[in-house]
Amino acid sequence: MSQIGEKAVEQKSNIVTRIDLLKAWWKWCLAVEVPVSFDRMQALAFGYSLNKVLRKVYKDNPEELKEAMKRHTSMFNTNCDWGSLIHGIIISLEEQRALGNENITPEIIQSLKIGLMGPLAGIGDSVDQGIVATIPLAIFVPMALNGSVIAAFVPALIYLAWSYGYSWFLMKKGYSLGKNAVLEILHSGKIKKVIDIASIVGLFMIGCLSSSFVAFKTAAVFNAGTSSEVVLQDILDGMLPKILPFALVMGMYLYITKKGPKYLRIIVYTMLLALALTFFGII
Amino acid sequence: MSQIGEKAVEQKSNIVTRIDLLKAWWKWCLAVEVPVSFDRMQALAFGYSLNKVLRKVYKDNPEELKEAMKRHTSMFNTNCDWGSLIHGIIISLEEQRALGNENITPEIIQSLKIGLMGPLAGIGDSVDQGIVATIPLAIFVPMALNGSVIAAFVPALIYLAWSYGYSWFLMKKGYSLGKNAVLEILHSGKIKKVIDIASIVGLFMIGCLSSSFVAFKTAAVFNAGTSSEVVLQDILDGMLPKILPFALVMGMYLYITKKGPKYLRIIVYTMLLALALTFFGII
Amino acid sequence: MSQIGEKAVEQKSNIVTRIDLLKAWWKWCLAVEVPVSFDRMQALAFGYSLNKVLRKVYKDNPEELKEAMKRHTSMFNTNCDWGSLIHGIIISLEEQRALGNENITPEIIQSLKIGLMGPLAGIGDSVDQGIVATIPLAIFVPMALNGSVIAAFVPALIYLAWSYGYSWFLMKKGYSLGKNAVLEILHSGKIKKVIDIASIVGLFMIGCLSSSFVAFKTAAVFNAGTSSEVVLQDILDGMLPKILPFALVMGMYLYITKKGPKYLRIIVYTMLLALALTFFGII
Amino acid sequence: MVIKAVLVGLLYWIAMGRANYFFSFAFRKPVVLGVFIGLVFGDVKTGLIYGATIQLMYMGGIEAGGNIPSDQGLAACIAIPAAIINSLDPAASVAIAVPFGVLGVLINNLRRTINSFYNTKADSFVEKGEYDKLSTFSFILPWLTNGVLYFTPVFIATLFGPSVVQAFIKVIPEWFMNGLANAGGMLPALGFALTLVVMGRKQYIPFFVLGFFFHAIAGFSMLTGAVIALCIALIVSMFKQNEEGELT
Amino acid sequence: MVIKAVLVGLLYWIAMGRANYFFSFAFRKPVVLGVFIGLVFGDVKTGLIYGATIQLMYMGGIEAGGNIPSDQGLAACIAIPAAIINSLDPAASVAIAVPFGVLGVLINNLRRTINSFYNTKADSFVEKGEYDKLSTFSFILPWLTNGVLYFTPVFIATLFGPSVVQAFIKVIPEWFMNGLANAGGMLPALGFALTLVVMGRKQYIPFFVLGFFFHAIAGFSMLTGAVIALCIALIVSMFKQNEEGELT
Amino acid sequence: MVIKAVLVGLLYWIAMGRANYFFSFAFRKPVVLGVFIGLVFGDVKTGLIYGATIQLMYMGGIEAGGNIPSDQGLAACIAIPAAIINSLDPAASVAIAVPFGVLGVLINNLRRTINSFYNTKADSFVEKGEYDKLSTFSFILPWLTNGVLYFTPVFIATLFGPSVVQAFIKVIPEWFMNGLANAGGMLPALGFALTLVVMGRKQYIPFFVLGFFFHAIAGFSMLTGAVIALCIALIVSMFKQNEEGELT
Ligand SMILES: OC[C@H]1O[C@H](O)[C@@H](O)[C@@H](O)[C@@H]1O
Ligand SMILES: OC[C@H]1O[C@H](O)[C@@H](O)[C@@H](O)[C@@H]1O
Ligand SMILES: OC[C@H]1O[C@H](O)[C@@H](O)[C@@H](O)[C@@H]1O
Repeated sequence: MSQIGEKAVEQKSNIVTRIDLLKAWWKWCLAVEVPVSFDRMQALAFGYSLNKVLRKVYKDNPEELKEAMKRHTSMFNTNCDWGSLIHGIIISLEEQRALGNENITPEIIQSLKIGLMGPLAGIGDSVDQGIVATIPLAIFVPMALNGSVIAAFVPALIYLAWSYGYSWFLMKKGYSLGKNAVLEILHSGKIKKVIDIASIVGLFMIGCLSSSFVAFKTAAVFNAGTSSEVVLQDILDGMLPKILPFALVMGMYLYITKKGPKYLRIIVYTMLLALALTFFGII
Repeated sequence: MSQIGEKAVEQKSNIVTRIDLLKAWWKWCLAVEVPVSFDRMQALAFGYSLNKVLRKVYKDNPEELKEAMKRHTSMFNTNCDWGSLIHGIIISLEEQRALGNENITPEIIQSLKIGLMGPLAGIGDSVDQGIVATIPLAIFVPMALNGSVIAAFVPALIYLAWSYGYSWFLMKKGYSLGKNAVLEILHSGKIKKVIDIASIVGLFMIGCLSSSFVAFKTAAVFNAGTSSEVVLQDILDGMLPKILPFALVMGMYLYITKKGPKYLRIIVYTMLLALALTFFGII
Repeated sequence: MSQIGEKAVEQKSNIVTRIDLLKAWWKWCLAVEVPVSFDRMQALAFGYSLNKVLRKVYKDNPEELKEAMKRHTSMFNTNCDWGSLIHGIIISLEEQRALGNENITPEIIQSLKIGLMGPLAGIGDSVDQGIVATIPLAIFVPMALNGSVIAAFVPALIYLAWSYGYSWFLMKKGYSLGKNAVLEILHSGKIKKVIDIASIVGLFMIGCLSSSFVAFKTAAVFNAGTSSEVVLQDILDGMLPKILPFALVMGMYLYITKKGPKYLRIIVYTMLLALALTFFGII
Repeated sequence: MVIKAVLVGLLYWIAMGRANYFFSFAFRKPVVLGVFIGLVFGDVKTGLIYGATIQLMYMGGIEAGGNIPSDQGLAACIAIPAAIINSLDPAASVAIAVPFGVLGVLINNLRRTINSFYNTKADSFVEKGEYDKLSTFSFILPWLTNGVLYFTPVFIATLFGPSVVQAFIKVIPEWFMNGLANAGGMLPALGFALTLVVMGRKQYIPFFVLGFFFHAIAGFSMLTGAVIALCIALIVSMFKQNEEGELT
Repeated sequence: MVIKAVLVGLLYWIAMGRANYFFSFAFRKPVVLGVFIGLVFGDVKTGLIYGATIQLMYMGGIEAGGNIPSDQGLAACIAIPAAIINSLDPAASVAIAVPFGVLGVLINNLRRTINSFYNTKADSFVEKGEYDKLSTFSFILPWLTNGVLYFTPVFIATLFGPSVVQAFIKVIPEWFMNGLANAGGMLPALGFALTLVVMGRKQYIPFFVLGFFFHAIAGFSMLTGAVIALCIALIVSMFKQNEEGELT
Repeated sequence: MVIKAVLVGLLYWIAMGRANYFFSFAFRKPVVLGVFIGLVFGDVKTGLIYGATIQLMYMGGIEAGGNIPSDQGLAACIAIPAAIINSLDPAASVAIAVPFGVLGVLINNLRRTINSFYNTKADSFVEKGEYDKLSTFSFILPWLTNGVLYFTPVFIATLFGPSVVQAFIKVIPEWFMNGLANAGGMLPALGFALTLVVMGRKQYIPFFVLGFFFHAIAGFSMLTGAVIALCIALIVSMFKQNEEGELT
């Protein structure tokens, strides 16, 4: 399979050079966490990484370019290191699309991007932060405590070597996978299946992520300190676990669906709400 | 959507007046828990509530009337307050059916009724009993302990205001939803889907309810009190959690399927079984 | 249903006599756990049990015989007692196949065998070892402690009576079920469904069994005994529960798929790996 | 005393007879009953204190599926009169209340057993088209019949004092009481089995079984169950186009 | 003493050699073995007491998937003779039994490793159509071969006393013993991997993975797993009409 | 001192400004910052010891979804200078570090709030096709803007000593600090809601809900969630041939 893929990469139909890929990768590494916001997370960093490549790829088609730019400044978040796989895939898909392969619809690109970002965040965070960044610390910090300056730097160096090496490897891998996947999937007519699978995985993961990362609990207690104390959060937990975070996500979802993408407004409202609820001791 | 619905309610094709609805609702509030039995739970109260309405609706069709009466004296149980939604929906469905809409089959009516009763019981019990009835108690009972007679009544008054108000609101809502749903669903041909969804939800919920509310554990211990004590319930739990309640429900189900609806007999047998097993220390 | 079945058994088209069945059953009881190995578990005992029957059934068709022998010396494991049901079913299916019923494909036979072995192991182990072998012990060992030789034998006798009786009963039951199932399923065209269900159950159960019976944990601790101790297994658990056993099973699966059935080699490699990892304190 | 006993008995019937459910649900709270029992005995204040004290034991507790965790109404209607008459310490009133709170669960089981009779009757009225009788047998008769169940114990207890009642209870063998309680735990199975029959979709029984064991393993709330059920149903229904030829 | 050692060795072979599984399963219980070992040593009563005492440690414990939690047979066959000879306190016999109960697990692992050889042989007999040899290699030969494994340690231990055996065991480095035990934990993976191969339905592997992780997360019993699996399979099969064009 | 304060402020900006994420991630570790702050204050060794001591508190802890459990960089950049200047006991440096580790979480929330502005700007540049400006607003500007956020507090704290900063913090009402922290907990909801919108497949929302509540009930890791999700997706996709006529 990987042989076929490499051949495909060599085809005449290439716009993206290895240097383009390298630059996109470097910009991703440079920017990834810098423009992170509550609403779209790493969206701008993703766009920053692809900015030049997209302009090259779609240079004859400003309309398509604009659409692609929109796609790649939309909400995105993943592990910075493992996520490079997505960049590689997306760049090759956009390239194929620019070359006229109309089977590669925006929907495919979007659903793959979102379907992959969750799982790669999950595995990447565990491995990078849970293992690569942690175990060397456990080994070398005690030596640093004994005064070794070198030991103070070793965990950092291990982490750097791993992250840069692996993310660049994945970027290339993703690019060639994208080529292969495109050819293979198109031939087998399984595109819809792939979109479906990616969408389902993506949505399920957004569910897991929401449950895990949205923190919203009430602190309200009625008749506090007595034997007949009633803790509101306990009642809510008895109804539906994490009902408040769920309501929050769904509420925002419905708000956006109905009132359009007024993110700043939502952020401000949420902050005011949080301050008010905190002031009154409700959360 | 609710606008369309209200228009639909205004159509010439109405038999049920607001007064009819009000009476049905009041009878439901009056009777709901009174004729509750182990076998059919609130079935008779449901029938009592709809008795007059059904007679009015099917006044030209005694056969249909009898069928409807059978349907609505069959097993039913839900939260008294939130469950009014079901009454509203069912009344409007029966009305449409009486008016000649043959797409509204008894199966739809039955599956909606059963599909909704579980979830509404779940949410209703949590909110009504867990919140509306509990939190005011937590606040006012301490005052009552200090001698305030008024405080003794406040929780009751809050609960009453909420329950009467909300259940009447839901009754009306259900009725107009029924109208809308009927029109909409018929037009989109999604009836089968709705039945399917309602049936699946209903059956799944019956599973949850059975697991939660059927209590049946063995107390048998072999070689009790020694270090080689064997607790039978532990062995059963190790096989299949709640295996006894499950066997009981399935046993009754198969008995009814095979021997017909001999509920009184099942009740008597079960009581004798319970007494005998208790006598011999098995449960 | 069982009446139809018994008639079917009486048909002219019988090769397997009750004596054949009895012999097959006895050989199963005799051999079942003797040739058990890590790779194919009770496979040879299954083949031993069916050896004679298959030779009789396929006596005119050496090619089919060889195929059947291969099938029934492939991986198998179940509860020795309850598993007899499978033997009964398989013998009757092979008989039908030998009699020319080509609808009974090897796939059906294989998927039923594997689909049934897991659940029967689960229920059989719980009942036989959890109840039949345990409760009498709990009752009689205390008497044995007081010096009663008879009490020492009673649990064994109860277990023997149960096991021999029940497994022979299930063997016959399985044989007649096989006959019925065949006729019924063929007529209703539900063969694919049955295979599907059996395969899904089988695979799901293999998953449960793998999670339950494969033990593989790392003991590696970095910076042990200090406050910044890092337990590798905890990190792995935080990533994916039982990730090592899962990787082991999947690794072996892929190895076999790619390099063919080199079981002895896998066993040796695994043992060396286990010894090495243990030596270095990793597991 | 007879009048007082009658009045307290009626209070309990109002509280637990359940005609007008919302009202009876609100009325049966010990803190409310305390005021009225106090009124009967001419000392609202004392009744209130006893009631509120007993109430503290029954703050949470959800009655679901027709099962009551304990009968606060009976607890109050037995303990408060006894406490007023004997000028007991509030804590002592709680001690009396508890066992009757449990006993009330048995009365509720008895009630639900007796009510089955009305169901059977109802079926024959439907069959014969006697819908007025159906109505009568659906509310007023069960309400009156069950009234006996609710009125009697409290009337007797108030008249003779709870000690006599307790003595009587002691005569009944413990296994019998426990057996009835166990029967009460088992009988709800009937309602669920019946629903399965009523649903009539054999091929959907796996959803029932899944619901049962998911709940048995993970023990979530009913609302959680409903949300999961809805998700599963929506997902499944996406793939459900061609209905014919199903496994039945 | 040699005869006694031979006899006890044979008893252990009968108990754990597993020919006639049901019988050997019943026979290997320490309380039963105690009587027979007692017989060998001319003191049934004492053997019984030791056996019953050791039995108390092994009341539950399910052997599933070919794994044994501990080897009660070896525990009994080493500890009871030692106890009878030295007139030990029953509690002391338990102390001897425990480590041999663990050691027996290793012997079982060894047995299952050796048996793989017979599987490989069997394949070639099937290939050549030598079905009689297949039979021989399926039961009698493994039984005899494994007999050596079971007879030897008990024979030696009874002859020289368990202290010699224990001394021998001490010579073997601990990591080696643990390594073998760990290998025993890992090797069952092979059987399951093999089943996946045998099933041959790649597109159904997700069910395997689901089963694995559901169990890993919730830790239910095998029977519970089977019930859930059946429900899922029935639900899935409802929607499985058109097989062609599947993801493979 | 001003120069030192500037240098430490810059160190913190490098550490948490996040340009070149991998580098900043490695650099922000207290044990590393300790060496550099030590350099600034002319005592590498002491800085190292303080840094390593503070590091011990932050060994694990995963930053996921843009949330940081605590800001080790701020903790180090405030506590180490203070400790060096006052020759504190290492344990005392930890005591200073902790509250600033928490405060840093708020700065991160503030940063993510401010960054929303750049998103809005970006949209308009895309609309107008000004892709160079898009680039500028995607990295350099946010980096500089946020630099203010990171530089300022550390600069001030080093200049005036942490006690002044702590005094200032005390002026801000506690509910306000908590409110901001709570907002930080709630705001990630926006990112997820937005993804739901972006996905645009209403009929697949049940998978989101299932994922949410499975996780809420069983609390597994993200990787576990991904494995389960993939299995479900593969199973579901097996039955998904005819797309038309779906429930939307
Ligand atoms: O659980 C639903 C419903 O069941 C019964 O009817 C009663 O216990 C009610 O209080 C409850 O609301
Ligand atoms: O688990 C099924 C089965 O596995 C092995 O064959 C043995 O451990 C048996 O005792 C057990 O019944
Ligand atoms: O969780 C994925 C990803 O989310 C954010 O972008 C940051 O917290 C990263 O550290 C993390 O890897």
